[in-house]
Amino acid sequence: MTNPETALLSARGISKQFAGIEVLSDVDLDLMPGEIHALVGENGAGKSTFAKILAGVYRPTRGSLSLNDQHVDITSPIVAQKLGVTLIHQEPISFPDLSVAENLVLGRLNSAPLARIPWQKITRDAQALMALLGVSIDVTKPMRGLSIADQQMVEIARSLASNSRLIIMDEPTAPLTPKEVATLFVIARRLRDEGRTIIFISHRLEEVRALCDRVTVFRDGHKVATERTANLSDSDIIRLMIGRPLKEYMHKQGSIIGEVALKLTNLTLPGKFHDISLAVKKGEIVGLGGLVGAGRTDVAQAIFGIAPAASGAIEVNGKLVKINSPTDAIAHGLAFVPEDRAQSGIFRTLAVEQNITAAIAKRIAPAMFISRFLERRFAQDSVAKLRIRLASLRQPIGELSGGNQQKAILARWLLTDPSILILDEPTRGIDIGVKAEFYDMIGELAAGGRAILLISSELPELLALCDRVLVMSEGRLTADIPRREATQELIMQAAVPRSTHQGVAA
Amino acid sequence: MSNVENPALAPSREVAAPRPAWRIFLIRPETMTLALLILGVFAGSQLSEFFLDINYILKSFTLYAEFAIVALVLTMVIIAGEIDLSAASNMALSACVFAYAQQTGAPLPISIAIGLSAGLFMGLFNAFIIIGLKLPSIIVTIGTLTLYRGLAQIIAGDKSIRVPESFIGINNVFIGGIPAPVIIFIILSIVLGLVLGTTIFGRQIYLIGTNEVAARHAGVRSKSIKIILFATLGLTSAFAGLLTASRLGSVRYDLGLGGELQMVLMAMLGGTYIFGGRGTILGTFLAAWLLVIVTTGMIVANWLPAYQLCVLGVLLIISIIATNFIYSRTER
Amino acid sequence: MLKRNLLKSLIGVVSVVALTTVAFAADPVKIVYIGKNTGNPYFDSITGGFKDACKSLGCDFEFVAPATAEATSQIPFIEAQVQRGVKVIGIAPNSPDALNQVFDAARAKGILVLTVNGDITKNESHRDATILPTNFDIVGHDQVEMVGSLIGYEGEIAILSATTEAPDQNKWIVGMKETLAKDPKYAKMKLVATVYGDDQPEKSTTEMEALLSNFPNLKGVIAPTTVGIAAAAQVVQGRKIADKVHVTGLGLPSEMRPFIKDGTVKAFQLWSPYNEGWLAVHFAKGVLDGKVKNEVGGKFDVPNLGTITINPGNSINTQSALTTFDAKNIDEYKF
Amino acid sequence: MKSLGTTFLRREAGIVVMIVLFCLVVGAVKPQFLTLNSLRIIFLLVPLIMIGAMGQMLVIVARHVDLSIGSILGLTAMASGMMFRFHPEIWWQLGFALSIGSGALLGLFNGLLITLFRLPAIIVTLGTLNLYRGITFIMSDAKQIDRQYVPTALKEMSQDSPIFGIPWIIFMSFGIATLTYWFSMHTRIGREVFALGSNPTAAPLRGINVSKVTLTVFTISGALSGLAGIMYASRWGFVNPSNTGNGFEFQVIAAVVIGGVSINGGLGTALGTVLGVLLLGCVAAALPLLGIPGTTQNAIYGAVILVALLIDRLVRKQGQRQNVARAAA
Repeated sequence: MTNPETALLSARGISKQFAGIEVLSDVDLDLMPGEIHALVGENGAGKSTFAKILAGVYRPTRGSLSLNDQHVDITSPIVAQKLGVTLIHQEPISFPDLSVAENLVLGRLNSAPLARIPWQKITRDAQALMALLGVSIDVTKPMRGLSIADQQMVEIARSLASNSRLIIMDEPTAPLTPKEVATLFVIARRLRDEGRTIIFISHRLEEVRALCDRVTVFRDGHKVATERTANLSDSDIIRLMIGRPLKEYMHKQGSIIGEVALKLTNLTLPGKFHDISLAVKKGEIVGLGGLVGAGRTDVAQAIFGIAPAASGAIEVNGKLVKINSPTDAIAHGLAFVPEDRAQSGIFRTLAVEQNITAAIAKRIAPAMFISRFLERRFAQDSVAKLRIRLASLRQPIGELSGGNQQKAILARWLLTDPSILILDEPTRGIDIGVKAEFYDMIGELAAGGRAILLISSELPELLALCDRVLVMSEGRLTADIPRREATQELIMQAAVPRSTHQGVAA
Repeated sequence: MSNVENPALAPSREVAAPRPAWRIFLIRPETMTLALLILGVFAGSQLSEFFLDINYILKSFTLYAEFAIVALVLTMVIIAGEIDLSAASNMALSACVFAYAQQTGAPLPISIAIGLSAGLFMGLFNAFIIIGLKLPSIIVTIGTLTLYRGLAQIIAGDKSIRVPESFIGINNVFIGGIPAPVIIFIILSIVLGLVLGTTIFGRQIYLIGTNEVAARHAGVRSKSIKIILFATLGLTSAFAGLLTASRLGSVRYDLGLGGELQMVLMAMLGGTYIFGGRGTILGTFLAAWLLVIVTTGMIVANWLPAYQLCVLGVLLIISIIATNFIYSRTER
Repeated sequence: MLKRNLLKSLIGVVSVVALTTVAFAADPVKIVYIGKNTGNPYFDSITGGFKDACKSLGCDFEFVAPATAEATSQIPFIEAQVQRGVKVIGIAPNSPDALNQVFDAARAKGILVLTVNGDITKNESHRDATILPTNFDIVGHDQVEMVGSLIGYEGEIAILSATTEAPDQNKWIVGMKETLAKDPKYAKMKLVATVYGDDQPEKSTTEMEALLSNFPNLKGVIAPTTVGIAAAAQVVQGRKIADKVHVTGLGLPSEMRPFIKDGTVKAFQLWSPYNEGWLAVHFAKGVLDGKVKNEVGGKFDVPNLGTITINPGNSINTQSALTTFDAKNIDEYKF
Repeated sequence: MKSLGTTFLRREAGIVVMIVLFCLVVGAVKPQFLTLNSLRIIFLLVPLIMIGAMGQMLVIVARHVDLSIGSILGLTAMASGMMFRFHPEIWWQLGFALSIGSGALLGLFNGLLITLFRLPAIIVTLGTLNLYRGITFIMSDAKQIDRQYVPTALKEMSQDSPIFGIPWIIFMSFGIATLTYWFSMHTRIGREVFALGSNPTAAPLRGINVSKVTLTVFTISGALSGLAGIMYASRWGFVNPSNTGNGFEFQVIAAVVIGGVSINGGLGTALGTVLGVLLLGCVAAALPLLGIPGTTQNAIYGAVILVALLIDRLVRKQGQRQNVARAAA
């Protein structure tokens, strides 16, 4: 199939652990010169981690890399750059105040610190690169004014300028228009023909099919297959991606589904999501599936008042409400467990009990003064109920494991006794054992009459828990699948962007 | 970058034994402050035989009590993740406005009200620029520091404005042998200590300073709280300005000049974390005494003021290095 | 509160130690002089006088000063000196009124408070006496006479003063204006402007430049402040117009020497700061020993200075007229 | 300039317009403001601030701030002054080496505290502001260095030169501005300063040695403050432990911020800073001419800093809006 002695880069047994959780296990992969190689897989399957290891952003816990049969240690992005490996990030990083031309060369200038920089030449080269890419970007203008697509192009130009042998593109087409995508493909093919290797990470299977020579499928941190693209059909790839057997998470008991608790009508925030209309009933768990960046989190944040929608209506228990801040949302009985725990969830250095009681100011301090007794009792009850493992309630929450931190956040919101609960990727970065506990809890909460909106990228999770699964793609709802009919294939097909509904995220 | 693989997850330590209580107690910035305070008292007594006299120390404290009072509120502002360097200028401008008002014939209570409102207004002005326009507080308050002082200079010119006799001498009022400004400082310490340590308002200040995004998610009205803090700081600064006016019997534009350093120093020395989220009123309370002890000790030993400048500068740097170090050690 | 208890108990322990180790000898009289701020060359000379006098009379002397000259910066130093048990505080006050209360407290403890080289105008009751270099009532006249002699008693003149509210300077400026208005000798001299350089070299320089721009026919400038006269002289030197514009005023020989030498400034005036210190100590020692009565009209002898009279307002002057410095005598003065 | 677009120049043009308008208005009231002599006054007012501003510009571009420059100026001026006084036999030109060298060391010390302990620059330099001032007092025994000790040749530099009689220090300040322009636009490390300030998290990913760049800007700021120190001795002919350099930082920061240097880092030009300095110089020279008391100067500086901040904020917002507009198109 492949010719091992000609491999540009060989990975052997690459594994990566974060906080004791293995997110990548024993990946072997050979990348050939002059090929475009697709990495596909669900969110969290490990493809981005793998790419970052190649680019020196992360260091593998185990395993080795060799470049042209020479063992290499890619310890930092700078080393990677020197070895000719460039990672183009999903969201381009740049120096917004500097000109495009400078962004192309900065960090690669090998001249003496005080030697004159040959701007004329650099500008000319940059212009030539842009001409090569077929984009009309004024290289003397600062990056700040550029669209995401143009910034992406600059990133690609940068990798060309550094004469990289291996260019890793992490979902490069997500923000691009079809025309820009076409340009990108032309360029990618030309680079391949020059003998460079390109790793192409994408969720868009038709793009993978159109562009890539080979495809490697990741699932749950493992490489499950590497095949010529031509040998696989779309449904083959999807099957490989989600191929794990459906585990017995079927915790959702038939709870009594009641009145509509949360109803959205034509909720729109330009650039993020459009015309979102949905309803969640009491006792119902509604799943919201889709790919990262599809706008699911933005909808959740709009409902909760963190970044309110520009237009559209929100009804809670049949009443039209105005939610401009989380405080309003909480007052209406909403709760929101955010996706990014470290950034928007925990108070890292504060005690667990303070974290748990953060949202129930009035209940722990009935007369303005915090009652230590009440605080401790609420925290203790929650710890017992959710089986949070800790050494002491006074421990900083940063000392707990991810799963227990997440339980504490959930506990915080349960204490507010919400009627509507929005969970955004509640089981991300959590051990498999704790996950099961979470599923039980979510089921119980619904059984208790709460309306639950569950955002998840894990298909089995959605299938196991939800009464209905809504799917978003590029800012719009693309499917509403009842529990009986829901399959992973169906969800995935609705989630994968089609060129037919382009133009929303761009 | 994709957030799928979050490297910031903490290692699982929940099974580890909790730290012994004595370590939690000992490895705290406040303990360091207390130790320095004891050391300072000892060093002072060695430097000069005139130093160890409770009345003298209390009297000396009145000279710094105004800054110390403001430093208490400043501590809360810093814990909330902001800073205000304009407080000392605010003191001067409020005092000048007050003195100007009573000079133009306004009755004393009205003048006091005008002076206090001026301070409150300045605090709100800071809050408006910092929170309303989302500009960094540190550079904004460097601007207002210059502006407020400059306005005071315009109002008062280079002359000192007398304040009425009935208003003079708060520092000569003794309650139980303790000068009134010291009493005010102690009472305010207790009140603010309670507010910060036991009320939901105080708790929310810590939440904001630790993680403002998470605090907003948890329904904390972070903007309102910060505005309240800046306004309180403004009002307190004005109050401190009036105290100074009462102590001096006259007001000049250079009242409290350079006080911002002393205030920041008190907060930092007390273990308030410059990046917010940590610190206590007790720490600042102890640090205020420490600063007075150190300065007074040097002055009464007839040390050149040069050495005081050096010691203050070095203390500031050491205190942030030490607090950063202690906090990084105890975070996990 | 806990802190206070702790402090008390500590004091108990430490003071026992202190008392047993420190043996008190028969105390010489302690005299302190508190300057406006450190690094001010003017006070080096005054301090010299204090030092020498204390040496000859067997007193202890200390000079202290805050780092900056703002109104309140001297207060901790005064308090500290009271605590140290000094008998005499000499001070160049930074504020005419902000120090009243501390002065009262010090005097209540029997400390003799003397303002030296500057008084607390309108608050004289808060100090015991003031030592001034000369009778400030005549400074205005002398300065006008000086500039008149330089410009031939004819033409436009201007004043470059310190701050708008500097009490001494303002007193002198009033004197200058009165002299110009009343004395026919100066009738052809016209005062065109009074500007303030805030005793900062930069500010004084821009003000001087502005004077020259605004009044092209300016013939003379009086700068009755040491910073101002030096700045003004430097502007004239830089523009090379010493033959057209005559700068004079009050300056320190040490600062003005180069300008005298190169002819930028023909002459200027001052008094002897040294004698202020010298006189202050002799007066204070005399009062403490009961030999001198601190009352108006009282007289006492001071070595090198002769008989000194206490003027109204308990004001004591070291000399009757200003000393004029010029190319001939400048090298005789070492301050 | 090729590497930078016209967007950067708009800000500078704005300051030029402000300077011209200001001069015309003042000139209308006081015609003598529009003379060659005024020009000389203004240009003699600004050299120290200009040199300090060049260093501060780099520091602020790198998203830091250096409050200790006034104290560094005082200390380095005192160091040279003491050399002149106690070792008059030493070649006086060495004063430049002494001041610049000691300034660089003090700046380096700031930088080391900031990078080694990861401390905020504003607090560190607030501390060293006091520390350096204290050291100045101690080493000088609180004694001023009088005019007679400062070499005449050094003082002459502020008065004259063979070139149209334009004083040397004016040439020097513009020379430093040109060098800073060169450094910031045409050298690798200069551009890395801008990159660091523009996106501190991206800088290490892009192969920029953050510590090295930080140390460099603080050392430059210190060295330039040292140069300003010896020039203080030249310009004013004396060195005072208390006054020399006091408040220098506020004038410099005001000038830099007016000059369009963004306090959020990454943005700023030497030309803009020069213009900011000149605008301040015009204001400072015009106030006494107009008879406006010097007491208003502080308030004007403060207001100007705030206004400059607001403009900066507006410029940024507009940049973002353009970005969004393009992305939506």
